[in-house]
Amino acid sequence: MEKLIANFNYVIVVILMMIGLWSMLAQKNLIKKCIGMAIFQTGIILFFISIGAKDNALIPILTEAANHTYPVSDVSKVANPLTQILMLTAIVVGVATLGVALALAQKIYQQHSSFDEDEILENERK
Amino acid sequence: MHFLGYILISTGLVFFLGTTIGLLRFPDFYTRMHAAGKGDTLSTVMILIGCICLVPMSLLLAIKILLIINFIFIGSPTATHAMMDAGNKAGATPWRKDSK
Amino acid sequence: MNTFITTAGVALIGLMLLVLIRAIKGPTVIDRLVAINVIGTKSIVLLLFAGILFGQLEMFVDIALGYGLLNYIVSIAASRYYQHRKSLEPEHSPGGSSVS
Amino acid sequence: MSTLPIWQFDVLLLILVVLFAVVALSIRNLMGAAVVFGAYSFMMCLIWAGMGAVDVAFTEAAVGAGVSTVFVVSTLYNTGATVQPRTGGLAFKLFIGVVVTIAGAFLLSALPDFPEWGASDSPVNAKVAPYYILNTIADSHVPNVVTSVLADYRGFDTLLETTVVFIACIAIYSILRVDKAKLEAGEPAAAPVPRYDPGDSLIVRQASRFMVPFMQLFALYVIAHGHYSPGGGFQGGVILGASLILLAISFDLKSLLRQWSEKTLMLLVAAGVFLYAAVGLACMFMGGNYLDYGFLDSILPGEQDMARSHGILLVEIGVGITVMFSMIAIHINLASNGRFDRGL
Amino acid sequence: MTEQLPTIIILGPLLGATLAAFAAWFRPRLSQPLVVLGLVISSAAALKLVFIVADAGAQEYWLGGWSREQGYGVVGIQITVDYLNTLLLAAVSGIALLTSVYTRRLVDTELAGRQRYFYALFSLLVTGLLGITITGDIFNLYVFMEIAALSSYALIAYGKGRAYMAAFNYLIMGTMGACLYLLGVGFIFAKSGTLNIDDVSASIPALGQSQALFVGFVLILLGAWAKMAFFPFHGWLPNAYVHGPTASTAILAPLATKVAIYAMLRIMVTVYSIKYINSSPGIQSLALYLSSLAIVVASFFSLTQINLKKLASYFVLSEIGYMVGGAWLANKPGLTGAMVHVVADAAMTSALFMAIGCIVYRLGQAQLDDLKGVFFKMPVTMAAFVVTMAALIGVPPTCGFFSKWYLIEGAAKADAWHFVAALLLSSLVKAIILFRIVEIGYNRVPHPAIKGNPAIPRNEAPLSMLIPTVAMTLGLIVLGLGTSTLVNTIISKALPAALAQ
Repeated sequence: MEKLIANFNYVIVVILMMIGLWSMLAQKNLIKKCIGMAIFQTGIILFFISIGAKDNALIPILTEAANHTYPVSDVSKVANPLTQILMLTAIVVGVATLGVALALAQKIYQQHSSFDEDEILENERK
Repeated sequence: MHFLGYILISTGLVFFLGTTIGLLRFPDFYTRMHAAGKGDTLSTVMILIGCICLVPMSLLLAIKILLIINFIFIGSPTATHAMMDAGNKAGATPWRKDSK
Repeated sequence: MNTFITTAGVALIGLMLLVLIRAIKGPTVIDRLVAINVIGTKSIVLLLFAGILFGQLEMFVDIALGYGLLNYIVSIAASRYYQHRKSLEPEHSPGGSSVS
Repeated sequence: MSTLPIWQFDVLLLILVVLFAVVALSIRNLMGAAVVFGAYSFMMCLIWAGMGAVDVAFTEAAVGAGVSTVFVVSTLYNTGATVQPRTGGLAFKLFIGVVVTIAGAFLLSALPDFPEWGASDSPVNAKVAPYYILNTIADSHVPNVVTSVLADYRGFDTLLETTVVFIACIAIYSILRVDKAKLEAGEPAAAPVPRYDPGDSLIVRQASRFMVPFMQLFALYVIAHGHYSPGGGFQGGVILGASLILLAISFDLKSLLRQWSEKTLMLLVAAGVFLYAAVGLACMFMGGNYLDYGFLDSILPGEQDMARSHGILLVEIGVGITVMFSMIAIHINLASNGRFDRGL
Repeated sequence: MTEQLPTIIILGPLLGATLAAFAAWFRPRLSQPLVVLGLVISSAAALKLVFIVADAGAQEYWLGGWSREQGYGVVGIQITVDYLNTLLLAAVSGIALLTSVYTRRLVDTELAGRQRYFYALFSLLVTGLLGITITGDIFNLYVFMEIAALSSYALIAYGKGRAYMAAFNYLIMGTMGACLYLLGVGFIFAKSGTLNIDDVSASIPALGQSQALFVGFVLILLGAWAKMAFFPFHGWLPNAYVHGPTASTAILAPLATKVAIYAMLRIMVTVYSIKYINSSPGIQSLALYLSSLAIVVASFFSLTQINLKKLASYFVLSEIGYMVGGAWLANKPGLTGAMVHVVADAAMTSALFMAIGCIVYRLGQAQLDDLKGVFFKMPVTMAAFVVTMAALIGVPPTCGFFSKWYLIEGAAKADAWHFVAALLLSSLVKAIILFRIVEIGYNRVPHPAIKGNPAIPRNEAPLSMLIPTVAMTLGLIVLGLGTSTLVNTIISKALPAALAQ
């Protein structure tokens, strides 16, 4: 139980992942699927940022104003930059995917006048 | 100076409390908009000025925060106007005393 | 000072939770939009609080500035939708009024 | 328990975020879902900032919350779909729910195995990452560690990330763009686009006209100052793009397209990627490995470390160009359903 | 210059794509030659590297010059060409080169007026696939995966009509796969603290029995399975390949799934290890049963199809079962078979889809009933088609036979008799289908050589399509004859030493 509280972020990650995955698979509405996809992605981003977080650390910009000296004397006082880079990439990839998904959704709506997956599949079977 | 900061931030929070109550309790869209538009802008600006007073900072930083305040002062009422207009055009019905 | 800022921040988040109730309840989208706009503006304040707590306010001001600008764009875009589309279906009960 | 001062916010914000996610998915009106989803991203941005990930917060605010919400709204605008009808299939939803719960339980089973949240001696924080913090100044003279890792140590990732944006742009273009012949032959739009009423937005126009120059100035500052403060090519590029998107929204698409023709936009999107790749090639011709900016010291001012710093600036500009024009082109495509005439 | 070769493999198609995107606005006809040029450079580099690797072992390349630092591990991004991926690199770039030549006529007719960015997207897809194969960094692999995925969504969506929905489903499944993969990478990263494949694999044994690593492994596996359309996640593939334009499927079908399988192999063999797989027998037998099931189900469905393209996409599904099963046998012949089959199947599928493309180009559609007399109309194409089918069935001098032999040997060794049965069943089904097509295409019409019967005019596909098809088909036989050389000089060295008995 203590572990659960200390790793609260991971629990939230799992919850967000479940929400996202569920709506990607179970929701019938294409826009909702897209939103679920984005939630899934942010869940993963939360995971990465959480594993790179440090107690009492300052942001990874080494300015003199924050009493950083060159070279940095105590690495544990600066937040982890590596996970942040990875997630910058993931965010941008996420928005690119979202854009393409929305473009496809527009085209589908143009054909079927609906965002509902069942209705679209029924239309296509005809 | 610090004292002023504390007072401004606290007042801002009180105004935000008013906004929240207004948003929750007012009966229709237009009145809620009224609460949100005014209270929100004022409380944000007050808290930001409070931050300037509270934290020792360089001039450039103060100017940046003033820039934010400037944007909020222009942007927030414009957004409020746009939303109000949108609500009006989209046909949100105003509350009357005799409607339930 | 940090204690005060932390308290103020927690209070702010608490009030945001209350505003979220309006976003959940609706009843129309435009009501949600108002609530979300308020939450967005308050997030700027929270960002500055985070900056004060980290002791590196100058780094967070930039984000807050960008944040405010994009919040404005989102509000304008969403209200443009209704200005042009001119339809505002209340979602739960088709015949229901927009009064909560 | 942690002593991180921001800890108190973190739990509250995380709960708020989950609430937003649930609300965004349960609102039946799609516009409402889109708007709440935007707020969800803004909350996420606060969480990143709280954990000290300022650059991620900035990107999330600009890309995740700002631009992608506008994309969703313009898709809805073009289709006119608002209310999602209630559909059945409860059994299927329950089945997926069970599957997802099992997956979640499986993920949680790994929880005791993780290093504690915020521990500075966990493998992630102790193995490779300290190198960047200790050596960024000596290697490339960039105080913002994120920028130096982004554009230098892991510059290849960033090149590919820019390529992803480029691909998204041309993919959306080729999916949506209706060619002129078909437009004249009268291919129907996804939904009848309402007539634009120019008289209805004087206030919005004036306010936007006032704000756009500031936005652009700020964005250029973000790109140029990315070495010393949060920001860089992505964030600056998105804000530059967003400023023009704001123009397009508050005026109309035509006035934007008069300044930036379709051809110019699409060429510039490719130009940014090309600039990035070409900087890498230049390093190769100078005798180094691909993207080894240190070898540019004979053509850029300064010693190796300064050459790296300038190389980073060059590639950030490339990233900025691609991202800015991709965002505009994607918005125009999505907002006008590929017709490039009028839209949100 | 040879030390720069690994990066040139990637840069060829990447720069080709950007140049093609420029050319699309000035000289649209120039897009394709630019892409071909990029691919020529890339495949020349890949071919040269095959020889270098066979002689001198793995070639490492450090992007940005950031290599291993004392006490920290690898700080930059590494790309590696070693025994495991060098053949696939050559195969991917070579097939992409032939396909880029092959698709020109198809694009002009099928996508008339919309082809502006086709070749740019084509080239970017190849960039992504080559990148997945060459990279030595698990996060970089994710980015390449998304590059390949995004461009393939667009390529499928060129098909219009039902292709949009197929592409959307593909996008949802693909993103889910990529996200699961990324989450798995996160789990590994949290425990090992590094992203470099060599460093990760060096640190895994020290971590011992770790639940997080196991969950990460399963997540990566699920992600790769979703990407490669393995059995429970296969729903998107047939629709996408049938409704997508022929020009796009000609490049997607042979390469996209194979590269995902390579990614799985890389994670299994290099990052984790065969020992790790052997120590988790539950998941191993599950994977084996699933692959047998995949083969059986796909074979069954392919029997009921009347559309040639759909038939071929079910073949792709069953071949995926071969490779996943072979990899999960986790013994020497099984893994050898899987590795050979990845290359062989890329070539076979490519030849198959090229032949189908030729038929579609001339006949306009690909229903089985429309194939009447096709053997007389397009004898060369159909000869290529029959050879390809023979390879898929596993008839001796072609490459399909040898890889299948290794797979069966491995399965027998691991006592996975259900897998042997599934393999034989699938060969049988393919033989049945081949005879059916021959029956329709050859026997249903009166033989034109006999006097009195109406003559059927020869109507071959244009040479720009026929030559790549024939070249690829001959390649199948050459590959088959060279299998033992390849296995001895390259593939057997890719296997961990622990396996060599």
